[in-house]
Amino acid sequence: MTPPVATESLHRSLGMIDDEYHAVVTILGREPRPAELAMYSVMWSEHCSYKSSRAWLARFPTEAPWVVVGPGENAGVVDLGDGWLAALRIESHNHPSFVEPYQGAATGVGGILRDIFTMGARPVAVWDPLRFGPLDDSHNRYLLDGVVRGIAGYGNAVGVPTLGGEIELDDCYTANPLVNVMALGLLRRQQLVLSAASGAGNLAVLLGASTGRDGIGGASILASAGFDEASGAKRPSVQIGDPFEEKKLIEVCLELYRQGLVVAIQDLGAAGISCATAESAARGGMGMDVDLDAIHLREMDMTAAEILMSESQERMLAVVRPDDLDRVVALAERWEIAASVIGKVTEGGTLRVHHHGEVVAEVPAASLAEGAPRYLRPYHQPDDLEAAWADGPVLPASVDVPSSLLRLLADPAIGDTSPIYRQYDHQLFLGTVVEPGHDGSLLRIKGTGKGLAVSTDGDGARCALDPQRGAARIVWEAALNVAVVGARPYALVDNLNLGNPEKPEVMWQLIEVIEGLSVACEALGIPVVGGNVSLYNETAGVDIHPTPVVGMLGLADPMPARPPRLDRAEAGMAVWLLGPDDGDDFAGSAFARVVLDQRRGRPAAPDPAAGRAVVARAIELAGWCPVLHDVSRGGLAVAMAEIAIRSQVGVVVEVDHWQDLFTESPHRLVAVVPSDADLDGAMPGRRIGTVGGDAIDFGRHGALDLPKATAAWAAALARHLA
Amino acid sequence: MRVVVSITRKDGLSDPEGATTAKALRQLGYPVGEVHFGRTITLEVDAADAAAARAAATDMCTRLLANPVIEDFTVFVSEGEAVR
Amino acid sequence: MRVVVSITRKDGLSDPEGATTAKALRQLGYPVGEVHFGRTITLEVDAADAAAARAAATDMCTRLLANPVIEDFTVFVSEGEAVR
Amino acid sequence: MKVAVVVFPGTNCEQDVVHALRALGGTAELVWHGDADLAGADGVVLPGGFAHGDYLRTGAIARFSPVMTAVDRLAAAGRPVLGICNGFQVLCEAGLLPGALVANRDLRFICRPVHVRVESTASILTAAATVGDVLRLPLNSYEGNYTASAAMLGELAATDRVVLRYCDPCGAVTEEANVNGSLDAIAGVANAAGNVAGLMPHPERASDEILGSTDGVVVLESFLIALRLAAVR
Ligand SMILES: Nc1ncnc2c1ncn2[C@@H]1O[C@H](COP(=O)(O)OP(=O)(O)O)[C@@H](O)[C@H]1O
Ligand SMILES: [Mg+2]
Repeated sequence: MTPPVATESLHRSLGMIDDEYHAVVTILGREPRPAELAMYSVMWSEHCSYKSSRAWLARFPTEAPWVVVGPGENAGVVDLGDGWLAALRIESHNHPSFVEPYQGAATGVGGILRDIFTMGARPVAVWDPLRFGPLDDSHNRYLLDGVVRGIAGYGNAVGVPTLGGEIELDDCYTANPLVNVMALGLLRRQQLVLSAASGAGNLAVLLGASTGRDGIGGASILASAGFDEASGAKRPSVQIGDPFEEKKLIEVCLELYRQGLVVAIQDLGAAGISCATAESAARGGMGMDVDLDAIHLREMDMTAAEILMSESQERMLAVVRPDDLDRVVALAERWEIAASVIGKVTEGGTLRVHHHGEVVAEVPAASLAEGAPRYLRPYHQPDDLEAAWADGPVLPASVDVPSSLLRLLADPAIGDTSPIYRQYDHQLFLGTVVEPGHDGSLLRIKGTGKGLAVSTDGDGARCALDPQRGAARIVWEAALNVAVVGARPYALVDNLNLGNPEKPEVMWQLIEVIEGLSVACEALGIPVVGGNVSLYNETAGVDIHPTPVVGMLGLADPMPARPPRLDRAEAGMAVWLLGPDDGDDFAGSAFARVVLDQRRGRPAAPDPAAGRAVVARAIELAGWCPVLHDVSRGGLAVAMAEIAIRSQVGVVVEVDHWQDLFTESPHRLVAVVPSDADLDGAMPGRRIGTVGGDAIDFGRHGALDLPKATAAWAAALARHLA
Repeated sequence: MRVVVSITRKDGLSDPEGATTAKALRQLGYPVGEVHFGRTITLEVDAADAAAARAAATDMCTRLLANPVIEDFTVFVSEGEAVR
Repeated sequence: MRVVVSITRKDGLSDPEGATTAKALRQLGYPVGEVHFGRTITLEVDAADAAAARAAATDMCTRLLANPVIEDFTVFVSEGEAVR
Repeated sequence: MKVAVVVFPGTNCEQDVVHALRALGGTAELVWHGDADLAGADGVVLPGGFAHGDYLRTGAIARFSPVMTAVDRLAAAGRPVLGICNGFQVLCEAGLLPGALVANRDLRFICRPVHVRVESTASILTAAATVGDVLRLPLNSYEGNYTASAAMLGELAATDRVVLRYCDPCGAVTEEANVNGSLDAIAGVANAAGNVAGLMPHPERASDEILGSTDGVVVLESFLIALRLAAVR
């Protein structure tokens, strides 16, 4: 019996355009079978193939002597010295989280962790940069609440601490929230495992959960399509996370690596079995024979296409030598993890799939994994952009500083974020030295004198005004965030969240963002070791702001014995402001948004020389300063308020102009030091005040009572999460 | 008026709690097949009659008590029969 | 044979889910009094008849499914009536 | 003198407990839940985590693990048995400790430092502390809300078995300080003999200056002292 041939309209319902269908016909030299078409449709989706962005991603600087694995594998890996490596990765789960916030976010955590332990690393921390619409809308609150519960529910139970994140609120995220997740893992050098299948005759063993109709046409297609049509119709494809299964899977995999029992391993994410088999075979230049009947199904009547596309969570595909199979199975049994041999590595590069005794697919593995069309989509700068740049924010002649500061502190994206991070276990593994609630979080590498700092940063509002400068500035901000706990910027991962790339303006944003990130990384001398692109973040034709989000890894060597914290200011200490002169930088600032309600103008470009100098100075000061804090959202006024509130002691600070209090000029740093310390010299800086009293006191610009400031700051987000 | 709402996960979605409990029961020697978890919420509703109570509870389920994306619910009122 | 086990919190012990949900419902304007949360576990039990299934499920509840310190349970089998 | 630290599938604080006990000079080893004996250990710690995913109920499935028979035996022999967080929940489910732990009052996971007041020094949990001491310990749980019947509560009070209560930094037991809504602000209890005890906060996470507090040391030391005492008796 000849297997049925896919009808031509099937490809359209799978989200493939006619040209792509014809490309498949050319590759195969015949019409594809339904299962084959299903595989191409998911593997060639934007989400899996990066077909619109790949050409531009080549721009990123990816090399440094400490890079062990750069972009392209499941996670980037860098060398920390002392035999330790770190694996890092960032991912988005935007669309699934809009459909079902708890499960969408939970499975986002599960997915990113698999990327980490696939490399041989033990996942040690997670971060969650989040973006929603304004919280006076009840649905936005519902989404935020569900997402945070989902991250907590999964992250806590799987036993990986969540060490920080970010929250930004803007109308453009109302129907398209952004849920990004970053994870970090640690491993000994000899434990590094890659995904390239090798050795004809080796076995492909599927480990973990059973396969159901989860996310069919889910992550990959959801993430690759405009959003309005997706939400209603695709609901049955929601995936349910099982952190217990994942926890066992982590332990089994780490033990398999320790005993040297896997040749290669690949997690099953978007596009499930199709992706895992095709990618590991293609990376090893091999083929694979896969038997779908050997797969442990949750629902009996699944078609070959459904099995191949299923995105059931908590599954891994290990390639093992036949002689080791018994030990692999025994180990899996000990941890109550299902293990079944579903295939065999073959010579020749063909991926052959059997189901019910028939060959349902027979395709070149590399054509699935790497053969997707590349699109050089047209791009151009928005016509009205230069006019908008010229039309900067209009500043009033004078402002009421205390009430403006109060409004900023009461903004839910600026005030206290502990209602989020208190729901996350951030202390597991006895590693957390600086917990969330400061700038970068800091964890120690036990048994060494070193620490790792991480900060995740994004700024859609500023990137909307100038994607290139906005993107560059988040890199500099992240660098300073890790520097203030004593860490040197070391490697970056990025998540590019943008709208519909078929619009030339969005393609232009993508290119600009990549340029901005690249230039900043080059100036810092750090590599981009991985990333993720999430396109089609649009609803009813309206795109989100271009929203790159970065995860900066910093290496603290040595780790400060008492790293700076926001809550260590004491009466009598002196306050210094370090960095370039203030200048007026209000385009895209929190002051412009919250107080002036203006979103226009052009943010200043970063200054690499000044940026490097401040970062270096911060690392030095972190060795002994009680408090070091970068000046970011809300400017100097908010930075001082955060120190005063967290330390519960007033501050008295003098500046010339009210603008100096709210400008967000980059590369500036507040240091609180013993009164006799002299920070003059190494770089521009001046003493601006003293710690003491019970107000955030700006002299002739007015003062805000500390209790009043504290109450507004504490309630800012909490009142929306009650 | 007492209303009981029974909430179950939609068919086809995985049920890790059920699966884990099934495994534990089998290990204890019980011959069980599939196991599924659900929730019940018992409410005292201030309503004129059963129909009004049912309507109110249905509304509560849609808005708050159940998650329509992954759950189905059934409302029971003491006098009446189940409706979906 | 299908068995449904309904598990509820013993009277007088704290039921934070119920209390919080009651508060949330009242905030949304629903006239609700007490709200109590319970769980149902639906089991396929391999048993000769309803009585055997009920006995097995009762045993499972006593040993594993319910916590006697804080919970009561009721076993329902499809043909039979509820017993406590 | 050896401590067994039990690992159930889903346990995640086992290494932390071993690390903290060793730092205090203890000898600690991991024991798999499927093992029927405790490898000659003189005492046992059930560490935190999510044994069996905490599915069904926290601690419910774990109590049937083969290792729990050995834990029962050790407890009956008067040896120290300590449950931390999820381990406390397992001991309650196993009937080795009274009461049960249900969802936090606000139905949210709580990760924050809390203060607890030492109410009794009659058990292995706080033998080395002083009544009235206030300890600052990390709390990390969703189901940390202690509950028991009124009769049981009366018995606990009458027999000096409430070991720790949530309090404010000055030691006052207030509604606000009782962050998870526990009955009578109970954070830790013991059995009648005092050799089995459990608490919700994590003493091992407060046993190193660089992590912000060393107030947990007194709890782990009490346990280690009890271990030695039980062996000489
Ligand atoms: N969604 C979140 N999840 C966890 N922690 C968060 C979240 N949002 C903010 N935080 C934490 O709150 C602190 C302040 O965040 P943010 O203001 O974004 O810092 P910064 O301006 O230094 O980048 C950080 O420690 C951060 O990790
Ligand atoms: Mg900062």
